[in-house]
Amino acid sequence: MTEPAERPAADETVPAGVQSPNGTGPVGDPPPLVTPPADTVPGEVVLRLTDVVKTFPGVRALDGVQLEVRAGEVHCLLGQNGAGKSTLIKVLSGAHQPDSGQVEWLGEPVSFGNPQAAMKAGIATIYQELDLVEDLSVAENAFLGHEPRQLGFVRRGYMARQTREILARLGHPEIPPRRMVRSLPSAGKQIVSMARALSHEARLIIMDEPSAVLAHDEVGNLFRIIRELTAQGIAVIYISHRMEEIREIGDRVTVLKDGRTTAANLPARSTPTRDLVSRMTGRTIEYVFPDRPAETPAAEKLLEVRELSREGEFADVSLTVHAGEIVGIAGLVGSGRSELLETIFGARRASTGTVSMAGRQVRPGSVGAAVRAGMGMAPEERKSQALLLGEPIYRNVTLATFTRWARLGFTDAGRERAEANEVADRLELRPLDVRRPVRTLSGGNQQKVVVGRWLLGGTKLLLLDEPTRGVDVGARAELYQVIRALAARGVGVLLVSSEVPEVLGLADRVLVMREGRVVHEAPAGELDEDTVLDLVMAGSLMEGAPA
Amino acid sequence: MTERTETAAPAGAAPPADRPSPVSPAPAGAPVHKGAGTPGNGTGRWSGDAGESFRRNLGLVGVLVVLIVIGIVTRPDLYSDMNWVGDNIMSILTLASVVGVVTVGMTFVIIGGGIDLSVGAIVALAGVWSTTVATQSYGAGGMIFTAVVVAVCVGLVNGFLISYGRLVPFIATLAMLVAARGLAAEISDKQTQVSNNATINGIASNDVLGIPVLVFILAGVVAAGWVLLNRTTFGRRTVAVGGNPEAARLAGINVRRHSMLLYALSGLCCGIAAIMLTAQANSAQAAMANLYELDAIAAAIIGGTLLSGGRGTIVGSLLGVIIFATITNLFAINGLSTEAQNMVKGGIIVAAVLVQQFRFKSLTQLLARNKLRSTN
Amino acid sequence: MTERTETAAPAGAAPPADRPSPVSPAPAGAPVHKGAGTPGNGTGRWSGDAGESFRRNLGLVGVLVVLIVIGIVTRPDLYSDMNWVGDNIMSILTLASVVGVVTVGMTFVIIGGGIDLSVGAIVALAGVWSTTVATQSYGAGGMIFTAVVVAVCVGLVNGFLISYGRLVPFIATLAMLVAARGLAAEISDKQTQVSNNATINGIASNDVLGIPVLVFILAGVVAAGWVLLNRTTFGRRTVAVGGNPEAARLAGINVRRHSMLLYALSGLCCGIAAIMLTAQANSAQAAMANLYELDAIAAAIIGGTLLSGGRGTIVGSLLGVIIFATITNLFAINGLSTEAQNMVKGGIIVAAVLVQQFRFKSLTQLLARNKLRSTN
Amino acid sequence: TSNDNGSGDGGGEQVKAADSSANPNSAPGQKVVIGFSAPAADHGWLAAITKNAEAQAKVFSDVEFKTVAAGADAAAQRAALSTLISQKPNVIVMLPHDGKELNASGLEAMKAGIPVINLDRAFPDALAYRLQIKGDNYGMGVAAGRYIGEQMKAKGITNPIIGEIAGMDELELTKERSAGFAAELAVFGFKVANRRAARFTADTGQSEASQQLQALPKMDALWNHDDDQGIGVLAAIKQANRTEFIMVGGAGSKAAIDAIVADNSVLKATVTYSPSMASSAISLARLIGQGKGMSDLVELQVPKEITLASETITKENASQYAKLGF
Ligand SMILES: Nc1ncnc2c1ncn2[C@@H]1O[C@H](COP(=O)(O)OP(=O)(O)OP(=O)(O)O)[C@@H](O)[C@H]1O
Ligand SMILES: Nc1ncnc2c1ncn2[C@@H]1O[C@H](COP(=O)(O)OP(=O)(O)OP(=O)(O)O)[C@@H](O)[C@H]1O
Ligand SMILES: [Mg+2]
Ligand SMILES: [Mg+2]
Repeated sequence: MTEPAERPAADETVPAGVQSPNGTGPVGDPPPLVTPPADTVPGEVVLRLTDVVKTFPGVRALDGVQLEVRAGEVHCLLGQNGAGKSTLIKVLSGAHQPDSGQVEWLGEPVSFGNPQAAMKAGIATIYQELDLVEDLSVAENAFLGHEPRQLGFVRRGYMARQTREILARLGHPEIPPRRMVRSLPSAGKQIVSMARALSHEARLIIMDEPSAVLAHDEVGNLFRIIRELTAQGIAVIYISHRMEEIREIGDRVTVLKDGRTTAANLPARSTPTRDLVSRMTGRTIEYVFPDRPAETPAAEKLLEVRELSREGEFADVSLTVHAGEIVGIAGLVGSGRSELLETIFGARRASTGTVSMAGRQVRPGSVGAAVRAGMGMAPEERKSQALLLGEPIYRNVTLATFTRWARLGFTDAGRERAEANEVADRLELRPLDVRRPVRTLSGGNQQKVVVGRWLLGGTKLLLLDEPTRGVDVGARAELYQVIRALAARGVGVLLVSSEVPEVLGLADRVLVMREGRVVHEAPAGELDEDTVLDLVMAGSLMEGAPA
Repeated sequence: MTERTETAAPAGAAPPADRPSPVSPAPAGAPVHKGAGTPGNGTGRWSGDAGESFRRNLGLVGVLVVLIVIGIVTRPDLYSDMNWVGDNIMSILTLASVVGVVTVGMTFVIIGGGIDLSVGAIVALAGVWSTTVATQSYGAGGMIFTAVVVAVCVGLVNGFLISYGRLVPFIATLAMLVAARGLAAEISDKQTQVSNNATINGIASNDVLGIPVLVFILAGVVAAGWVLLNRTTFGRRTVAVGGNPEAARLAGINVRRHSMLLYALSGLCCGIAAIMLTAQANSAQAAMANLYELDAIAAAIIGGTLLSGGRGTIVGSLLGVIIFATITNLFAINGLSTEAQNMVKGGIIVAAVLVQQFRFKSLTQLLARNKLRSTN
Repeated sequence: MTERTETAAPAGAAPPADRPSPVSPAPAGAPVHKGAGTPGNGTGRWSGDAGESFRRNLGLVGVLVVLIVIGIVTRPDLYSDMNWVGDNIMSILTLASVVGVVTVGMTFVIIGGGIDLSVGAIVALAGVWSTTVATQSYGAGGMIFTAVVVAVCVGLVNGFLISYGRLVPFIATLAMLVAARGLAAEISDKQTQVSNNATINGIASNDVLGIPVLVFILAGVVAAGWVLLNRTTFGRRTVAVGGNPEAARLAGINVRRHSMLLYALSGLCCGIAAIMLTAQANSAQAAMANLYELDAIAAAIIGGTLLSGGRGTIVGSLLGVIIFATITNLFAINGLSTEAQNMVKGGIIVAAVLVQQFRFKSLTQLLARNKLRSTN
Repeated sequence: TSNDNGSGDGGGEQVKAADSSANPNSAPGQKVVIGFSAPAADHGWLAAITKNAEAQAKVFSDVEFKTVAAGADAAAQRAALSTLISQKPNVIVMLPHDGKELNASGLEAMKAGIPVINLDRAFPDALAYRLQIKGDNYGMGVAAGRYIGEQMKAKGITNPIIGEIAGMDELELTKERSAGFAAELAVFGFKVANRRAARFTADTGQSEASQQLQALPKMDALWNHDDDQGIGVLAAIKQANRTEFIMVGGAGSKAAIDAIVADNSVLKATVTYSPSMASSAISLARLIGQGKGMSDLVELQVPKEITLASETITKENASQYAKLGF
């Protein structure tokens, strides 16, 4: 697969003379970045799965999956949380071995014993969970496992150059290849994951919810790259819960439900959403936002934030949330929204400014005080910030509230399970058994657990940071209903989301943040997507706006 | 470690997917590394809280049985005398009692994401302080009070340095180890201080219903530790703080205060252990309880506590301690030389852990196969 | 170096860039727990590769300077003699040399997500094996060969048990500690075995250009370790294996084999250290290198290596070892009693770490303030 | 101590042969089961204790020797002793980790009717033992102090700089040795200028000595408590090229005696603390078990306390002591 071809790169941003090194042994003169697969005819089937089964003890994650992917196409995988999408791609990438069924790659039956084998065969994967090493540099992460080397020494300069080229191609020439990945925002990390996939000579690139952590403009950039790849005959498997993305970039769609293929090779652009959703869920769900109450009564002020600042993060933010009101914050990734939320919640200490709940100032820098004042927060990163992965679901759901049911310091496990069960029902958690460890849930269901935590007990104000990231269509609608219902009961909600339609659709009032400052505030009804995007996009990920 | 997962999901209770998620921090197929890769990382837990740890502990009991059988086989003469056997069991439990108490505290600290290298030093300091002439003049009550207060205070200092001074637990407690032994040597003037208090000494020499008082104390501490860990908010917080401190913090738990308390709790256990050890030795000395930290940590880990925090059981730790005591006893009754003893001991430790794993592995496979068959 | 180019990069282009990511695993404000919470986690990280560790190491150098100043102040009589000062520096470095070599190996193991409690025992076993009458008859070459081969083999056994036997590193290497010391006692028949080989003994007594050979060896091992960690695929993969084993596995790294090799590497360092220590003591004995594991781990951690893996520097570890040696030297030249020494030592360790942290905190705040001012 | 005495069963030279013509007590008598317990040997002296005991027991056809290794600390030894007691030997010989800590075990055995012989580390309670044989730690310090004092006086040094490398500092015996040393030096009006504590091993002896040599750029005399760690101390002295002082050792190992005889190092003398006491203990245990007395004494029974004198070995008298080197 190493024969260099003469085909010019499809995009001008790709500088000539770059290659994807194969990691072993010294590398010669660099050929073009992605070697077009010489023996692949566009449209030819490169990958075919027949009746693939993968069981985890007690769960059939894959239960007879059929899939057919052609060279040069973007093949979308759709399915609810837990349908088996991630498991499927792990089988493809050699991270899991199927129990039965056949995988045909380039016409040959194959079985990948480990990720290395799949990579060698030309399958590169961007996993759903960021799979980077925080203390390695961008370049080292991109080339992890197949570093260009000479006698065991890493060819650092060469590797940095390669990485810079790939990053440039990805539209992010400003990310320094030698910067520690630890210091990148999550969007930057996603770019590095993509760079890693592109550093291989891949004929199939699998992307598991790559857009979940990307801001709006970044998604556009991602699509540009995908188009460029497919133009070279590379196949892409694309997983996302966002229907509009699938419409925009997808060619064909395969739908999974409960580990089975329920529909294969539907045309991505023309299949009606209702059809897709009903194949995913077995029922029809309107992908809409709940109605706003006709007239917001002049409710009491619940949260009042005055001139809150944190050095280097955000400055002079003032906002109020009334009881029963949903306030959305729109902004680019890195605009300081998460920090703002965490500061309001007491998880960070403000440099100046005050936070009050129901007229009483909340002790700064104390999460406990915030919780006692009636706040609850669903943080952005579920794994590192929210979940006890090894603990059962119910204990995760009741993490913030178990003391309420305790007597004299003794916990009441029965009560906790009952409460958690109720939440699980409301959020359609799958599977429903609340004694399972959270780690065995699919990504979207884990997110439901995080949100569910604050549906218990006397939360008066909910701070939600990207609450629907990785959540499927059905559950998303469900979550919207839950949030709205909470508001109707008088709970105030402060919502951060990178999906502008979500902010506009769900919130009553919208604040737009840029570079740590609120630049605009208006009732949601008075804004449309384009206006918000204009306000928001005054710069790019790493550079910020020209001052 | 995927293999030791979900074995006997209690008869159809849960429809469990019992596998450690491949995206879990201790991933399938990755070597059991960084102390995290505990066996049985998987699951089974939703078959009831204690599912997996129960099976682990069963494995440890199996190891214990094997050790006893070896004892019987190698010294049939001794084991044929039932009186001797009863005595021997008590002697093993007594040997385990002091380290056992320390291990309970250590288990809490480790589950809470920390480590306490200073336990042996705290025992020595508390023991020495409670046997100074001045303290002894206050009688047994004064001695016990002193030991406990000294030990808890040292624990609080540890906790304070770690929680609020933000020192790495390893370094903070290592520094405390050195300092506390130094202070103990200073106080005792490097002498072995004899305890003349009959009540204290009686703790080690008296029986109740044929069971030594020391064993009762161990049982009491273990029971209290079990309740504290499994039935109280304190225990729940401990697991949360150790499992994911950031999540605990964002759920409103005062992580700093809690981890400080954990070290104080470990100190408390050391104080109790100091009295027990002083009673046993009728004396205290700056070098006493040497390397108890290693014994306690090893027992906790063998018992299934994750060195990286967030998981562990009191019963497992107790079994770990008893296994170590039984090994020592086995060597003693066989009159092995210390060198041979050490070589064999290393082997036994490895074997014990491997045996457990093997058990799980094969059982898991068996069950998985059965399940598959019944599903197909 | 290259790393700092980033800081300056988009001059004025990126206003609010310098913020700690809220998703970073050790978030600002969370207590520094489970060995993870490195100070200075906050910021300044934009400055790239070596930025933070560079500043940490600077902090350690500061601590070192303070210790030396204390030495000068307390013993001006000695420090006024420049010959003596030169000698003393060499004496400190020589004192640091053996543990230093062990620490280099330990640093790799810890960065790779493991721990090796058996280093002291391996040094003892290798030392004893290489000084048996039989081995000594093969001369210096035979002795060195024996020490290295024995040590590497023991390391491989450790690695095998951990990687493929899936034992927790703490337990596997603890078992090895016990077993290897037992074997060493068996081999040496508990005697102190005198080394009669002039070449070997000369390693400790000879100088080159006024610098002891032992110091050269330390320098060589440190340099090799630095290159290995920072410039080779082996080193970079070590960081990956320790930092995120699952990611490493998915990137096609053979995580198991790699961690096995790490223990072998640690063994290799122990083999070299065994020869050095044998040369120094003109003898070897089963109890030699006692508790080197604690010294090495403590030095690595003080030097900024994360106990949970994935981060660490060779230079930091070296500085940690030198700080410990300087403390010992300081006590010796002041003739402090052992008790006082221990108490003070605990305090110094805590202070050293706190000083570093303080430095970072204030520096960070300073920088952040300046930046804001220039942006606003 | 050194590996050059590789012949046979090691400590054979410190065993009294069973020569019944010379000593009627050696004639085989009633069978005696002797239980023995000593701490895990991690240095030469302790190793020699165990070996001497074993070797001496072998000499007697009427002795059955049962060792229980006492592990790493007092608690382990206590447990080992309780299993030993339950096996009902006729006599128990033990070298406790610490006499005070194991006093209770001594009492337990005596109560069970088993005579206890305490080797080296005295029980505070007289009821806890039948016989106590020990070396004289304080006396060792005194002997070392006296030798150094006299040498200094002979050299006419009025204000000598004296170093001391002690053994494990947390042990009471170390304290006693240092106390004896300081007391005797005071008689001459001298005092210790720098004291470091090693851990009875050569490598710690080396590192402590190397630091002490740094602290005392000029030195007149050095006492090192233990000849085993002395190997390292001597190595450090050689590595530092220092010769201006005299050194006295402790315990009396073979290597030390050889070095004194060779007279090519700073080591000029060593004060004894001989592990041969273990051989004596076994012989006496047998006599106690058989109810015999010591043949040279008039008493019908073995006495209750025996304290060995600490002697000073120098080049002049080394030949007499060669046999006692371990
Ligand atoms: N332009 C930039 N250059 C470099 N680093 C940046 C830039 N923008 C943001 N960051 C870093 O990324 C971190 C993450 O920002 P964060 O994601 O919290 O902002 P946000 O508004 O909450 O975005 P999100 O939509 O992801 O929630 C910031 O703390 C900052 O350190
Ligand atoms: N390692 C594992 N052990 C046990 N069960 C697992 C494991 N991995 C996945 N599962 C289960 O397999 C099913 C499929 O999970 P998968 O992660 O493939 O879902 P998904 O379609 O990717 O969902 P999402 O959209 O939420 O990411 C789920 O029920 C999940 O709980
Ligand atoms: Mg998924
Ligand atoms: Mg954010």
